[in-house]
Amino acid sequence: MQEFIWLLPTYPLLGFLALVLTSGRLPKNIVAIIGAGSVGLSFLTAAIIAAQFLASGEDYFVKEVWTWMAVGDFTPGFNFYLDGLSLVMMLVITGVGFLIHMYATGYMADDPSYSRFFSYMNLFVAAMLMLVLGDNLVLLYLGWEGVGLCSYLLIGFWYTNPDNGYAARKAFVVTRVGDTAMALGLFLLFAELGTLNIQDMLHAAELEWEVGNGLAVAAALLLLGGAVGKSAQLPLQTWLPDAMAGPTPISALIHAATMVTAGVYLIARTHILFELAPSVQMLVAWIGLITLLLAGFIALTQSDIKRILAFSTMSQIGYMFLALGVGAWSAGIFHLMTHAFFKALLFLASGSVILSLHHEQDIFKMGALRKKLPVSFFSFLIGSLALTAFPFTSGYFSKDEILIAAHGLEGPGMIFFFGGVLGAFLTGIYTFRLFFIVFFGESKAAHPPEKEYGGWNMNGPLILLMILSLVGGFFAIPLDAVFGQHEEHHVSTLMHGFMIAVPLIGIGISAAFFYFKIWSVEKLMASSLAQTLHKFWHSGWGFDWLYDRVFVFPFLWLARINKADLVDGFYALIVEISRAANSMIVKTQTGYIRWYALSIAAGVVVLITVGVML
Amino acid sequence: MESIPVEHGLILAAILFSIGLIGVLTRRNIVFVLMSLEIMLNAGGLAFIVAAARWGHAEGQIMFLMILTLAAAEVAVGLGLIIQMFRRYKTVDINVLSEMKG
Amino acid sequence: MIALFYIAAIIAVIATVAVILQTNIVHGLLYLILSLLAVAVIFYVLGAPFAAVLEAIVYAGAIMVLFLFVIMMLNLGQHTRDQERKWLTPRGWIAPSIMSAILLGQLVNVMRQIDYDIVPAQVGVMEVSALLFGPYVLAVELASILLLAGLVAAYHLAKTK
Amino acid sequence: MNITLADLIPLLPLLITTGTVVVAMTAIGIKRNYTLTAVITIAGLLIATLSAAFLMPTTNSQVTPLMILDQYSLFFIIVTCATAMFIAIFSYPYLADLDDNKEEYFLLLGIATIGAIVMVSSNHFVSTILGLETLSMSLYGMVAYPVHSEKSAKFPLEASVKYLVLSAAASGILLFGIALVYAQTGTLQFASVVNVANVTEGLSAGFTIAALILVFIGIAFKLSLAPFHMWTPDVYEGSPLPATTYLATIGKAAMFVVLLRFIEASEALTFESFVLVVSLVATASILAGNLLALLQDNLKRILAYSSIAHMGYLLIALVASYFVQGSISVEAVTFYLVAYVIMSAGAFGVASVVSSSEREFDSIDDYKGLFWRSPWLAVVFTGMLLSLAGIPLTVGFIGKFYIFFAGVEAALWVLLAVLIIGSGIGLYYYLRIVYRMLLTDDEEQRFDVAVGNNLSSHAVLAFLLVLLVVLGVYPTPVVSIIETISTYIL
Repeated sequence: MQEFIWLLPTYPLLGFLALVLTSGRLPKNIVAIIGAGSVGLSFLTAAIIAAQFLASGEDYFVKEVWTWMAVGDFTPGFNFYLDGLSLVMMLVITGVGFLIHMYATGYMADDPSYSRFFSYMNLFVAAMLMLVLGDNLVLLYLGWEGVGLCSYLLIGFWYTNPDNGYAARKAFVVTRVGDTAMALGLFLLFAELGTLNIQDMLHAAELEWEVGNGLAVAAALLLLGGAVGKSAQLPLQTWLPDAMAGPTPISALIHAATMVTAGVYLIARTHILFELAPSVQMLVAWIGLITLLLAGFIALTQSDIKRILAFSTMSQIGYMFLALGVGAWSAGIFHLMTHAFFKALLFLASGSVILSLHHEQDIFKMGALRKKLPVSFFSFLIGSLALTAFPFTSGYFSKDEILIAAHGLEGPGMIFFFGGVLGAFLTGIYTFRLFFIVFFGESKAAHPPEKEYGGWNMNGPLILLMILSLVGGFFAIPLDAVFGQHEEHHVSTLMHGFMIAVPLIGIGISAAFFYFKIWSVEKLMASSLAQTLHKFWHSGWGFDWLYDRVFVFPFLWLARINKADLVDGFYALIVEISRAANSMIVKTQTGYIRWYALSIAAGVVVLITVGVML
Repeated sequence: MESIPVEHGLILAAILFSIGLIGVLTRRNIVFVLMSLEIMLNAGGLAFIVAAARWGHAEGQIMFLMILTLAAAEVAVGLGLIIQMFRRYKTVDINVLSEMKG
Repeated sequence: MIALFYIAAIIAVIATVAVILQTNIVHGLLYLILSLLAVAVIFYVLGAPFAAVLEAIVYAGAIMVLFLFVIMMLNLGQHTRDQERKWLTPRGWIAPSIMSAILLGQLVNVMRQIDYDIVPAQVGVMEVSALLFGPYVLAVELASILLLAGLVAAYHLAKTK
Repeated sequence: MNITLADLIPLLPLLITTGTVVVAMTAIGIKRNYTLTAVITIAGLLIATLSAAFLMPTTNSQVTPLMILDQYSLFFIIVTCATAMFIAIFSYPYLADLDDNKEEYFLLLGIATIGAIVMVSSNHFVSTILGLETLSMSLYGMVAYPVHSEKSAKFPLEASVKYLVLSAAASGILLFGIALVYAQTGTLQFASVVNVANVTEGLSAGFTIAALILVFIGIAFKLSLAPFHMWTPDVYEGSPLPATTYLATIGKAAMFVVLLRFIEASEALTFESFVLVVSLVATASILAGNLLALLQDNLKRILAYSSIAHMGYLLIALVASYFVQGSISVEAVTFYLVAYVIMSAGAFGVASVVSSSEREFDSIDDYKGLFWRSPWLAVVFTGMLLSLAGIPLTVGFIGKFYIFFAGVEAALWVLLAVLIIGSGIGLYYYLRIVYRMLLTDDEEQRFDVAVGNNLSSHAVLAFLLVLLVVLGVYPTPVVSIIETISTYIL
């Protein structure tokens, strides 16, 4: 069965083709069967392959399918590579992906572009699987670009609103900055190590480069550029909140559970390289720490339910980066998995809430939904507990491992540890702020819901994800063969107690503000400092503002003045005005053909001068 | 027989070429533009004959013949376009042909 | 003979300058014919009598007559002179002249590096024809295709509908 | 080197195309019949394509000094004739309603193809000039073709005059440059200028470089490389769409083959200052082309500007050919040219299919909501645009990758940086069109998209789309052909 690993991306790809070629002519239930079924088949296959792989006891498995192109000694193939890391990714993508697809069959039921939606989703799953299963850089890059494209298409899915188109382009362009760095990094690796195969390349790197080698540092930095773009980490984080413009299942699948973790996967996959460049690895940890704190502060001030979750995603990926940065590779991937469970759960539950309230996303226009929406309520409860690392939920185990590993690190380990704990504290506050405001208090909804939206196809996945969020922490994932035996870290009981207590204090503070109303937000907001901070955090630390001014505006300005060929347009404009105003002036102006000829002559003069004089 | 430096022949061609270029760049009357283009082509032909003379070849003369052919065809098409232009705009001002831009 | 080269060269340059300076289009054409004839003389001096004859007959003769034909057809005679005067403002000459002068300067600069003399030897009709109908026979055929393209295009474009 | 009977066999595609023109002309002489003329032309071009394909594996001969018919030439003869045939198929419905003589258009198209065939198999300046001018001369006619039609919405006359005047000036520069090269080398054959520059008494490197630059400029104009590009958008916009397609595909590809042969044979890139000049032009073209296209709303102008950039990308591979051992950069140029022809023909083809000589749909707003009105055309168009943008699994990606690879091998880091910047900007305006197609169309139907009325055009689009994807997913067979033929250039 392992031989058939290529079926994994093939099923959703076929689903995509079937849906695209019929272009919306199929009835909705058939579309649902094709769309969700193809991913379901993938999951079944993945599960069987996983079972066999684990039973076989092998460290890895390679399946060669065909050679894509042969350009010189550059011969990438469609070959698949399975080890513990890709196994986890593959199961998360197909498993969580399937649940989200199933949920979407209900969520999108009233959408006229039902078939288009599932075709994009299937394409995304295929590309994502290609990314994690590819054994060479080209396949990885192909998947990487593919998921980027799908993300673009899906963020702009509701294209009738121009804002969504803007958000889609923003996501594409911002991640593109990272992608370019990554492409350069891949080229550097290929040029220096002479192979595209990821494993061969890493072994070659290990042999040829000693720790701290300049090339290793450069390659790791470039790959990190790609990773921060895809995973919405500082400084390329600005696209993720806007990406929430897409339908909620997209946010769950792409912008929470899978695609945004591709950066984490990339770093984990090439961890040998990062070990050769400790300075870059330290940078990863710092990026993670700063992002997780920044995002936490921003989440405190947001009022859009999906944006809060988006910032929390950013923050949680910050934890994963922190884990990678301190060398706790397995912990990072473990957190990736548990995060996929509870963040998918939270997003899908928020989708149910949003639909029940007729597309209302402002949490201050919700309230008192506990009774009306029991499934969503329990989903949120469990998801929020897991997110805040409440003891014995899945998030608890994974975050625990990360913080302990950070604690054990020499040098800045303590900063990482306390920063991470502070992040957990913030997580407790903003998560339960959302929870209390939405589900308790008085109803402020314009159209309070009668009952839960959706049937079994939406609630089933929620329940399954609830279970996964609770028990996910007990899954043992076979990563030791990939990352090597990791050293066990220990912290004192006091420290451990502190780690557990801090998020609980956060929850307590949140409850004091928003449930018991002992303290009042209004009073807090009365001071000008608080207002300034609120405004600043609400705008995402002003990054969008800054980027608009530093990059976007000059670029647009340049484009605008250049639109009409600068001089050409200038002349065109003058002729237009003059023709009506003063025919004499027209006759003193040079015309176009002559202007073009003049440019040719100028070109000749310049090139001859350059060529002869230099 | 005395000799002529190649340099002088080529410089003459270059002078004629430059004059033709000035004509193309300056004149608004499209007939003059076409005539200036002929001057440029003819300068090219002269350069070929000079080069052929430097090598004592006949090949340069063949190239000249081809330039002659080319000039004839170009003039024919060019004058055809001028006739159409005059019919439509009632002018030979090349500046009227500037409706497309951007 | 050498003197003839330089005399013809001077005539060619002066006549050519006169072409682009003319306001009267027919005068311009006549100067152009003069220039072409001077170039034909240069061809002859350089030992290319066949090219010289063709330059006189085809270029100065046939092609220029075509021009004259169109000028007459469009009735571009005296009355366009005022228009031409208006079009030819001194300012319009500055940029093109500077540009062409630099180009010419560069070309003369590199050409002055050549140190080679032409000893004119007659390459007459026989040699040219032998080549034309030998290795270059394809060129003759292709030239006919080129003329066909010109013919079809000119026929379609110039006709009245 | 006189022509013999045996020489006629490799010339078969050329002879067939010429014969087609003669037959079509005779048919017009007997009785004007639009359909018949079109059918004769299309059939003739098809036979020419097939004959070239038939000859390609075995032929490698120099026919008189003028033409080299090796596998490389024949490969591009196939590309040329096939593309010309596709454009003829697009032209037929496009011109059907023109209130003027329509038959001569196909004559011009056939003659232009003769010129292109001569160009791609030329290694001699005489045939280069003749081929180039035959092509240009026919294009002047094709560009201005609807000039008599009062209903013609565009400015064919303006486009044609602009093209003729500037192109003739460029030809003048090219001819002058060739004359100087000839003065240097003493042969009109493409030959190395390097040894001559070093060995021949009294001739200097400065003279050689000036001559080479003039030739390069003459060619750069036809390839619409900056700063000789300004004519391109106007001529593209003013021409009838099939003529634009011809100009953008065959016109560019044939000229680039000549440039490639010339540069390789003359070893011009051994002069550092010449490399500098070419690099400058490449940089200027990529930046100018992409920046100009950025906010443009006219589809033809966008594609015109983007073609400037694409020619700039090609120059990078050309520059690389000097620094890299082996033929990887020639392969890159060849593959990219094929890719460029496919995607340009496809993109312009979509516009041709929905347009007619009376009404052209060349504003990107005309394509608003195309995904909902005609998913088929939208898919083709999206494929072509994504390929032009270089998105993986399209032929454009492999092509750009090839160029990138050649550039990396040659360590042309500055040019590669420009390539990346250019591609990044390019993505924006290509996706802008794609996004436009995804919008809902709130206004009235802009054009009729019924497939039935010109099935053959849609078949061509389908073929191009299949090529685009197949060459993007499994390019190995074509790459191996290109590897073989590229050895003929070096």
